[in-house]
Amino acid sequence: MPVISYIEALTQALDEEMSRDENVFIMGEDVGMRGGVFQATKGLYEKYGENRVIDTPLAESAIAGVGIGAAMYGMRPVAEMQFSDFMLPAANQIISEAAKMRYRSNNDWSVPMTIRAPFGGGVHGGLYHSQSMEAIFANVPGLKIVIPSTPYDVKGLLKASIRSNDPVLFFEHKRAYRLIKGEVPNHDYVLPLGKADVKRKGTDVTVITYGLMVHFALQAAEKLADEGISVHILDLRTVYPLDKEAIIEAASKTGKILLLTEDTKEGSIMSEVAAIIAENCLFDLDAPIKRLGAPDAPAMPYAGPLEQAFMVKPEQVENELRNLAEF
Amino acid sequence: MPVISYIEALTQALDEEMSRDENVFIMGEDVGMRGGVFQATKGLYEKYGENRVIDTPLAESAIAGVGIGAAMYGMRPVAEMQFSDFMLPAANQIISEAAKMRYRSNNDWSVPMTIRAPFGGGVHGGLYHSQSMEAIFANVPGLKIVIPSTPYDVKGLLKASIRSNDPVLFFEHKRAYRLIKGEVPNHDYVLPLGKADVKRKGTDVTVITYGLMVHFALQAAEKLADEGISVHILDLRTVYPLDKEAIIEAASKTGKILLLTEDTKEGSIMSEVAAIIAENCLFDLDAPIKRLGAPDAPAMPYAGPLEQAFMVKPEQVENELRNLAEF
Amino acid sequence: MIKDKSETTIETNRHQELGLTDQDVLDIYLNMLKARRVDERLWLLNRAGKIPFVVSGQGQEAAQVGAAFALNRDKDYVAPYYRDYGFVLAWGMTIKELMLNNFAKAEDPNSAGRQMPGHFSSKKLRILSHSSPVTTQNPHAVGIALAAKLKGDDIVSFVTFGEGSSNQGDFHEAANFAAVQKLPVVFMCENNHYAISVSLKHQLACEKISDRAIGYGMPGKTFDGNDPLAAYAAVKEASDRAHRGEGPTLLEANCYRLMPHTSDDNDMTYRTKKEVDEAKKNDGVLTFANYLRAVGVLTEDREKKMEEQVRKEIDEATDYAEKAPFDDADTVLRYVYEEEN
Amino acid sequence: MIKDKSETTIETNRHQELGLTDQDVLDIYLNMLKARRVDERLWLLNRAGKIPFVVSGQGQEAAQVGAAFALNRDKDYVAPYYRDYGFVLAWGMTIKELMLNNFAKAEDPNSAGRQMPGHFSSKKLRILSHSSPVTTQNPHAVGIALAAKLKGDDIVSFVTFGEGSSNQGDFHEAANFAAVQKLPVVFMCENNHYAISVSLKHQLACEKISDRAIGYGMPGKTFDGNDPLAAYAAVKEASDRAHRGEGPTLLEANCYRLMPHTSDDNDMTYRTKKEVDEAKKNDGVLTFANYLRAVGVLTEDREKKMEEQVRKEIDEATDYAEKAPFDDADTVLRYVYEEEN
Ligand SMILES: Cc1ncc(C[n+]2csc(CCOP(=O)(O)OP(=O)(O)O)c2C)c(N)n1
Ligand SMILES: Cc1ncc(C[n+]2csc(CCOP(=O)(O)OP(=O)(O)O)c2C)c(N)n1
Ligand SMILES: [Mg+2]
Ligand SMILES: [Mg+2]
Repeated sequence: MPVISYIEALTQALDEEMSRDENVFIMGEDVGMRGGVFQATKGLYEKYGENRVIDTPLAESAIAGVGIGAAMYGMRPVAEMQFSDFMLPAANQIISEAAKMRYRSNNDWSVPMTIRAPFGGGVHGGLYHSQSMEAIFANVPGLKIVIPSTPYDVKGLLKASIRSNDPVLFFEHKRAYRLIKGEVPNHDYVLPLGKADVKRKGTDVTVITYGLMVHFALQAAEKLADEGISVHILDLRTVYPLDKEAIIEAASKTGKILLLTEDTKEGSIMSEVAAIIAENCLFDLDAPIKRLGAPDAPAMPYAGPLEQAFMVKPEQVENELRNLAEF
Repeated sequence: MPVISYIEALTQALDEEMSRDENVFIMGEDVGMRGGVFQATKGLYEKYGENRVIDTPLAESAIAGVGIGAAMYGMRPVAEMQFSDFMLPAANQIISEAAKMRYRSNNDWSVPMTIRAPFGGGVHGGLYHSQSMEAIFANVPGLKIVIPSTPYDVKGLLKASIRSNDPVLFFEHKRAYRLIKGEVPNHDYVLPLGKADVKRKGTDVTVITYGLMVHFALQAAEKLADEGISVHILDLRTVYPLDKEAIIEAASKTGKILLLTEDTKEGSIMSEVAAIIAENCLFDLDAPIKRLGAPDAPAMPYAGPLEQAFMVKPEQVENELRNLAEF
Repeated sequence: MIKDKSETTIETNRHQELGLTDQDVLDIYLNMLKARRVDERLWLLNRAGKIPFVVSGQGQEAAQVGAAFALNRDKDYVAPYYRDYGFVLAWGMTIKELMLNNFAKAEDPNSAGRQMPGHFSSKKLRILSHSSPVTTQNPHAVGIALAAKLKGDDIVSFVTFGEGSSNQGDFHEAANFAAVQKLPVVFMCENNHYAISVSLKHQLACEKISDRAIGYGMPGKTFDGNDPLAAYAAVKEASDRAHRGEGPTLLEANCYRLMPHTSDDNDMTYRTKKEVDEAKKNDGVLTFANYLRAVGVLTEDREKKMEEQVRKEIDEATDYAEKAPFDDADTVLRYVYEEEN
Repeated sequence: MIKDKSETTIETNRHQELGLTDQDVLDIYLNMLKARRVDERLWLLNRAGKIPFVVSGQGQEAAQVGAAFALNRDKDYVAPYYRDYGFVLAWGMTIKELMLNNFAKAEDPNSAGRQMPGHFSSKKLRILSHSSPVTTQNPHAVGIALAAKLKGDDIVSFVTFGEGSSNQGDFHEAANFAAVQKLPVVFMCENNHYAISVSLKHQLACEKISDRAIGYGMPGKTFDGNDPLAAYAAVKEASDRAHRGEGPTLLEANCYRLMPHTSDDNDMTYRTKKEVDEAKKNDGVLTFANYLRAVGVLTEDREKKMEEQVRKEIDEATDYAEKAPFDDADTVLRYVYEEEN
């Protein structure tokens, strides 16, 4: 199987979906001739033309809102928000409109739209090019929020998102774009939305996480294996609505749980995961449910040492896991 | 002590703060001559004039953004969002700007602004006049989110919010406006932000909640007292950032916990409360942490029976508490 | 029955000039009348405690119905806002459906009682689902036009909104997007001079809403919103431009909101009865009836029949809607996401 | 040193007509030069791997510095955007401070290294804190003006933004709010013809950004953004109106972005070298030097001294900033909320 990068998997999925279904089109800032500021849509403008890869005006609420209208007409827009930080001007369109369209029209209208956005830190992006925005939208029924961790998942989940008949927020970790490589079949496949995935089996401690943090967990697990600690890793993949069964199963399995996110801790996705566990398998627990996240500061600073201080570090993951194992 | 309604306490607090500090002014849609669609600012336009009670254009992002600018100049704007549902166009100004101003300027600038908004259901308001919006903002360091349950708390907390040198989202339960009455001193007092309040002491089961649900809990507790079940009720009052100590104390006290919100359950404030308990006092628990909230549907429908089905009901609270007591 | 002093004025036949037949203008009038009488009934039902809430279109029917007649009612897509009773009636929604909507019953095609009244929606009729946060429909209408362009479908996308709402960011972003892409969109602002209690001069400082058009590079035009023929002419011209691939147009219907904002409002706290009475003199339902009488199209007999027909239809619809069942409580969790049958 | 063929053209003295002394225009030129040379240095530092990121103002200095000189630099409040190096230099920020900003060091007065470079802020200098999401500063500037009006302070609030950003809802809402309240705001759009890779015609379809003014009921004016005197005149006029209580003005500086969007961009993927070279002929730094030479204000000797002075200042500032410490890692949790000492 070819080994490609996270972002290549993305472009491949877009390309395949566009050639498969003429209703799929791309819209966003600089997605056309420039191929996106991260080059996620590279080559697609040349291949599909300016009608299907649309450089929009600099206006996120319009990008989302126009996308909604196009989706209502029967298209499958894939809208890019240049950075997830910049999707807030579109919050009203996403939360009040896209998410509620099917419900409020009693299943008459629907919004088969995917909104892609790079998120996450560790790239020297400062306050507004590093944020995790998923928690803001993770209380909005009608939305699905997908966050892949590997190139394989990127391709399968993006295709599933595009084919979904409901709106999907698809967050891509910008540091993973070129850092993370992996095997990706050339052929067409989809992965189920709403399903978490066991990325490593283990018996002593469970990590539940998503995005880049999956790789931090995998690294830590590798190291701890040498120490005789066996780590179980569940990658949520869809962070809203959550895969409750998988969470309960993974938590019950070891009874010692680390919930890991690079988002600020209070009010993060991991709060809900903790609540699910505490509600459903409390008596299977052998240790308090530990959460590891970023400090509760507004966002990741630009200066190197401050960025470092903000971002969760692989060693922290390792330490927390060791502590739990020894609990 | 005079007994007044929740909304009268609100108007009183606004009036007192405006006469106390000339930097306090009100802005919003229909807050002037109309006195607000709920009459929260009734009489203030006549008393303080159109310069201090400003009818703005219909543009929430401007209301928040202009408020931010005015606050940076040294004013203390109290901005009204007509319904909390309609604050989403202002999400970018609130989250990217107000919340991050102090941090990003290294303490040079600050935003002493209060944003008031009626929230909550049970008033036949349909999808967009019934929502709980607090969870959307409860992952944003730099913001404080205050939700009072009684007229006494309304006055003390609104005054504290207006005097706070940081931005505060102040959510008022619209059904409580006229329904809830209580004793409110005529004199000036403030209540601390960031502090939860024990609304009833008990020994068997703990309810942690806020807003209108405090009253549902109080009602249920009254009934259950007859059955010999003693209910402890913690009113969060500030739902972000949370009062961890008070939560841990209240949870540890009885070991049986009901987390109650009228918001949809997944990703609600109660997720974080559950996570705090599961992280800090797991071994004090005698039962799984139970959450009671609305179904995970986009928002409360308009038709009576559907609204009823969506809204948490006092009997449900009672039943859940009884179940926990018997656990 | 509608009567007015100025009945005897000699009128030129303006509708023939516009290519409208006598039957057309009678249909226009009938729809205006339906809208007005439905609206009046809704207030009565509300005062009688039978429906909890009314949002009213009185004073805006002329612009709404005139606009609907200028569009292709078999093909075009429309995003009417909450006062557009006249528009949706002319567009094919029935009085019965509107009553089901106002009683929030399961059979309501707009939302099966999930949304408040006046939040129109019907895929069958190509009416986009409307929500309460104002102006969100503007980008949707642009998206419809974009999709149609991509698919090569020759349609027009029509959207309405209030003048207060024209101050929302979404108005600006949608208009700009449509103009850049030269999309077949007709934006029609129903300027009724109030946004709840806030009068025009506290909403905006431009002379006309249509002055905003040039900032997007599209034509703008203000017309008499009490005159359905003016609305027809303006929307027809804009729609023709759209079909010719010349892009969007911004129209402004100059109207007046005759009733309080909604049944929850008391408009006498912010405007005078005198002002409202003054505006009533230009009420499009009255003045258009006068016109039709003056040009000999509306006879006393016809008028009487129309009124009777409308009253009967409203009576039956009310009765039906009142008795119709609500949706089951357990549907509260239906259609959050697509369901696999 | 700047030289150009057209040096010998005979010029009328335009700055005296505007009430500017020879010293004023030399100061204007000095600030333009500082901005340009700092900018050039930043690119070198970036290419040398010393700073991770550059956002550049080359091609916009003339408009920026001309504008700053037209305002009251002791009283007015300003919200410059990320390309406004020329503006903030003319406003009182030092080269040293800009270098500290670019090296993201603790002493950086803008944000102590928390924000990316070019996100200006200084309460002392009445520079509002700028963030990355574009156009959010527009309502802030309006809020400053509103507060000043409420307090009876006679100041002007000045804000800049790109032409792409003028398509954001916040532009619209802010402009409308300012106009309704007749606030002393000067909106200056720096139209550099690109929003990253997206050229004007994909951003908007109006002929001029200033065409948007009439839709708010304010005057609009487009001026040559390569000419600091044109900027001075336009901003002065707008500022005078503001002081007279006549409300806001929308200005458009017609410039060109000479460099890639940022150091992360490759502009040759979406525009040609030829186009950029063509634009360079109108570079304000060159053409204004020519003007100053032509009217006899800028002598060869003076120019040389200026260049030397600027180079020295930049060298020292770079050296200082490079060696200055970063803020402590544990400050990451400082100033989320007000701290009690
Ligand atoms: C985003 C948003 N903010 C506030 C409201 C509350 N609201 C409902 S209608 C209305 C006034 C609308 O005025 P206008 O656009 O002129 O339309 P009209 O009602 O006069 O037809 C307001 C403020 C809302 N529905 N949506
Ligand atoms: C809300 C938002 N969306 C997207 C971006 C990413 N972005 C940064 S600058 C820019 C282009 C800005 O263009 P323009 O307003 O013309 O200003 P210029 O950079 O050309 O000076 C974009 C899209 C952003 N910063 N904020
Ligand atoms: Mg109106
Ligand atoms: Mg630009």
